[in-house]
Amino acid sequence: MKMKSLIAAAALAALAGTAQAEVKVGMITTLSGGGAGLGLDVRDGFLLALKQSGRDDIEMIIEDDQQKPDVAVQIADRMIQAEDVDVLTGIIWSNLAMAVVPGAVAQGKFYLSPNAGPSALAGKGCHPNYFNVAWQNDNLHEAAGAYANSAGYTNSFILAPNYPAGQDALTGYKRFYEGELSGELYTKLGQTDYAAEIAQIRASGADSVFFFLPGGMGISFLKQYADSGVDIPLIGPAFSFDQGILQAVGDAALGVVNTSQWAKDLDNPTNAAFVESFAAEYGRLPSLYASQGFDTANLMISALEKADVSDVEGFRAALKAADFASTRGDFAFGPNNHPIQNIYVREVIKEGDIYTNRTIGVAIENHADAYAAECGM
Amino acid sequence: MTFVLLVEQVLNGLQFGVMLFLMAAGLTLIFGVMGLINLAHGSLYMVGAFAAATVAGATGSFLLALAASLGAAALAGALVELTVIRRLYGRDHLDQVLATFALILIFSEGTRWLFGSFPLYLDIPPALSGPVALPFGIDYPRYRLALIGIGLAVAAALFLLISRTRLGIQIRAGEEDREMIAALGVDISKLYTLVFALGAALAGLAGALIGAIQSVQVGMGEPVLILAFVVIVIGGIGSIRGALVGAILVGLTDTLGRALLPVLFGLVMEPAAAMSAGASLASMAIYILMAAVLILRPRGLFGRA
Amino acid sequence: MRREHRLNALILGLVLAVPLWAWATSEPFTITLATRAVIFAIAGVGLNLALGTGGLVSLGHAAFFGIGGYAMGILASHAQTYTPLFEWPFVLEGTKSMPVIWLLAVAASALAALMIGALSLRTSGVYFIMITLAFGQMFYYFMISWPAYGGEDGLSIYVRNGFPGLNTLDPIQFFALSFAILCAVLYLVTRLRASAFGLALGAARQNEARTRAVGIDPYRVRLLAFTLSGAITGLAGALFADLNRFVSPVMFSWHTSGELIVFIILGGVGRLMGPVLGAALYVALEHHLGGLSDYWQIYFGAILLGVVLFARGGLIGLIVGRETAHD
Amino acid sequence: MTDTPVLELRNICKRFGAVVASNDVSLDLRPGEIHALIGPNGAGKSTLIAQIAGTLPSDAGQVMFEGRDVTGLDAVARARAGLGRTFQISSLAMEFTVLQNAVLGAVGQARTAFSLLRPVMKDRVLVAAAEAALEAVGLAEFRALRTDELSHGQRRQLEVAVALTLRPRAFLMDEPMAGLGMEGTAAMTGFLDTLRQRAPILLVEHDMDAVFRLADRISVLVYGEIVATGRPDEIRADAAVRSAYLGEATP
Repeated sequence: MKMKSLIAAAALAALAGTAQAEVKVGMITTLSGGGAGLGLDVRDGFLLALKQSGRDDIEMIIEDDQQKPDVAVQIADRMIQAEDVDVLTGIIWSNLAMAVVPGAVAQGKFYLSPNAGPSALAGKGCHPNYFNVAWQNDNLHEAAGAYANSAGYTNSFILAPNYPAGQDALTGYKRFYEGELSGELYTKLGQTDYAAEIAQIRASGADSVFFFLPGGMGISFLKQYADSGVDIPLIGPAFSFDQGILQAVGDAALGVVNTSQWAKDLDNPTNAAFVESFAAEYGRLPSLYASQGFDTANLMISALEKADVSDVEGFRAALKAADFASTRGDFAFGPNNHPIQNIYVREVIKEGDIYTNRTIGVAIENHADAYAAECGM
Repeated sequence: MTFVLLVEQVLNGLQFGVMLFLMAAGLTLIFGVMGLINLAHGSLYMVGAFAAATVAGATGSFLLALAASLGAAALAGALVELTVIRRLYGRDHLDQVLATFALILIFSEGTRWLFGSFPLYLDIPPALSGPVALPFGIDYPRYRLALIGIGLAVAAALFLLISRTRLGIQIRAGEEDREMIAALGVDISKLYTLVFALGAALAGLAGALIGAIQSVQVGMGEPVLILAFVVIVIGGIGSIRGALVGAILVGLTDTLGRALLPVLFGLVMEPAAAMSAGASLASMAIYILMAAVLILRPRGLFGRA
Repeated sequence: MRREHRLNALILGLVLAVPLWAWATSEPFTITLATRAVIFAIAGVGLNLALGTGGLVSLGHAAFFGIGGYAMGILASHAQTYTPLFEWPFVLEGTKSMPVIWLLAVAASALAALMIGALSLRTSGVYFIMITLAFGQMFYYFMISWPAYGGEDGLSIYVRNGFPGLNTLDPIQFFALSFAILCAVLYLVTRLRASAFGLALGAARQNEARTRAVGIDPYRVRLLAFTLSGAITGLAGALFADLNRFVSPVMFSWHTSGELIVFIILGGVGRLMGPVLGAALYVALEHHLGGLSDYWQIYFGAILLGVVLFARGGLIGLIVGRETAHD
Repeated sequence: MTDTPVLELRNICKRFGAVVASNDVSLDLRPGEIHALIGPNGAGKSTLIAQIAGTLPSDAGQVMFEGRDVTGLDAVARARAGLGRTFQISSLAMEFTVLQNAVLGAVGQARTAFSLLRPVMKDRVLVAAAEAALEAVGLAEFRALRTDELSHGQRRQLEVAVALTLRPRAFLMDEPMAGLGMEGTAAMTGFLDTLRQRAPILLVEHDMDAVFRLADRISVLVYGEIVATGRPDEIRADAAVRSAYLGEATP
């Protein structure tokens, strides 16, 4: 309902304002089913930034992709063919991004990614109209590998689901990690019971465990790991320690170290204002995804300030300049339009009754991705 | 792979199987007595988990949470039986598949509407948390041992219920001959509601017990539902004994497949490829098991011809 | 019977008229939606041959839909990168030509259906439903973890494949192509149903003992029906992949199998045009309900439930009444 | 030549757990004859028919058909070999028309079940064969009716018509008169009387008037065993039969 009213407000505002220079933004994101939490956060972060900008010439069209690639493609087709949007954004999942982005940018639209960053779109498949405002998929895993080195770990056990993002995660970790591997495991996608894997970890003699298990998989793994009595330290990317799911993990996550390009307590004025206004607007703490949605909208607004969206060259250059105040502090685009940014190390803590993260250091400064060289742009 | 690790994995498989049995028992009971395929059984599992998480959050008591899961799932089951399911008896399986598929959509999105899109919190009670030392130097989570115990106790209670009580006699009569028990003066529609609620309660209990070590979220019931179907098909639909054997077989196949297949592949392939290929085959293992059982015994291990 | 004929003509006319009207009024997306409905209809007509005519409730037809899709994806991706699929025992190059892709999609899905059917048809009833589901899941997990063709990410084909003499990128031309295939498939299925094979298949569904007693082996009849059914669904999968210019393992998921069954039941089991009406309604509902609320699936579930409970024989059954015998 | 049996059972046995359904049964069916199989309820008549038709495998013994051992063949193969059966409880495709059921038999006989594209109901040869069979049993005027709209007796007639379309070399008929009524029974009796010229009939029947009018030979089955075989007058006179069977159902 909130979505409806916000869109209505945006539409009304658009009608009231000058009909000139109106920008149409199509947001394709996951709003139903088990993965809806991520899409809701991206959407809410994005809409918050629009509201704060005070601009009344941006029309939002928001659609639910049900986390199905064919539905996402269908929505993209409609937004491009029937609604004639200028900018597309919103997709959460890599496989949906792979389905939508190449076709959208080939048809001359801009795509701003608030979450997914598959390697294919960072390397050979890069495109001048495709901007990733979150991270390349490997980034947080690479940072975890770098952190493991600095923490003195020399014998890691690593595991991830058996699908491309999981394979990329382990590759990313290994790219920066310099120690030995005591074990490497692929689990089933959607698996909920990790007793067998935890038993193997216990028997492996590792000094650290790196895992990438997004969504419910991570919750299950963390709870079962904590209960197993195995006390080898865990490292993971921020996805399993996000504000939305930490409350469901509870004590099991306390003290676990994770890597993220954003944290609630990052010390910059934009972030402080964002965290406060998000909580005030929606009654919950913002997540990583909300910050990405917020940054994506602000990037777009900063470019609109400089150039009309119909001026393709100008708008593209304005986006590339990334001249906006990011919640993450310094933010710039590399040659393949993917972020160059710090990746931080966070630790899970309890603030009152709420589980959240505290920044404890920087894993890699001004980190770019490994695929930029393959991009022939 | 050491002996200790193997024993631990067998225990893990057993525990997984016993939990699957709780799901499968209700499913097979409902099929055996009413001839109904209930795809929405996974939704009742989810209802149990959500009820338990809510009550545990409000009261802090795990026992109350379990009671709530039984009650809520039984209530939801009875409600669904009275409004929808009873119109499906005697329909062909196709209608049942579709109607209960529709129920999944309604349950899932309804739960998301009530509880939001984020997973809920449900934890192991303090008394059962942490590992316990077993012989051979095995450290094994206390809660998982308790799960094995609870599951086997429920199985025993179910066998007693079916073989020793009046309700059990009616259930068995219902499996044999539907007209017959109506002729015997049993209120058949009440019996059906009762059996459905019982199956739902078992699923709800499984949801709460499993929810404590997994993620309580919308859609959590579907993977389990498919596994439960695999179980009852392997065991022979309608047979409680078959469900128990099938559940343990599936639990062991899945767990040991995940643990052993990558190692086995590692003997003949390079490690990275072995890992990936082993994991792929492991994720298909139970379906291969099911296909193999059905090809050899088209009505499952304990199915009636 | 006559009423059903008229209704069938009306349904087909509407499926043709809506995109033509959209074309005239420059609404390309409506054409895309209609194309989606037509392709789902082809898949549904394929499944209906097994499910409706033959009584074989397959919850694993997503396997054939997916195989058809991947036949397109694999061939086109190899053509895109100018690498052959394999070089031994003969060189097989990728291709961007729809007719060639269709041929291979049909052949591959027919072969898979033959093998799955040969094993699954040893069982019946609920066991058949479940073993077909199991085979579907095997393919699903295999495709997710097989890295060669993108795994869970799937495969993107940047430009739609070509058909001699047509510009397939033009929505209305691609629609016309899909519609022509739907008509061809409907014609084929009509002929099959009226043939001696169709009679034997219907007899095997209604009374297996009778079929045996006249010297017809129900197993072989069903196996052929299942194979043809899988082949048609595979062809639809190849078209679906071309519509989206994308394939992913979601095509193999059991939800896809469920949706195919939904088309059939919405329209009417065993009715020639049942899946066509069902698929058109499904796409329309999905499109319009999605705009109503975040929780639109609740309404969709309620509508489905209503059709199953109160419109036995699906919507066509509701309109024309009980299926009458026909010579 | 005429004495060579068309169908011969040699020491057929079948048990279900402790129950012996057929015990060392041997009998034969000769060209041109009607051989009736009678016995009290539960004697194992239908089990024996199922064993002959191939729907139920035998534990021991042999089934010979036209001098060939068909014991290892299933029901489909035995039907193709020329055994035409009718079922005790009508077993028809209920959603089909009467004519379609008959055409199904003709398709089985012509072995064209894998003809995929030719409209079967426009195939003159098959339809003519089917219509001739319907004509023979007196159902021609009901050809366009849905089978589930037929009366019980008409379904029995259709059973026989479908068997006719198979052009079998031996008939196995399980109670074709059941539920036919007086007139129907008379008509069916007259029809079977002429049918034996086309192929011999192994007839299971409860209607003793019909049995004793039609049968050339009668075998009496009690508790899965043949207690007597002979001409009707021999059976009428047989002491064992009287005590075991005819005491409760006097002809």
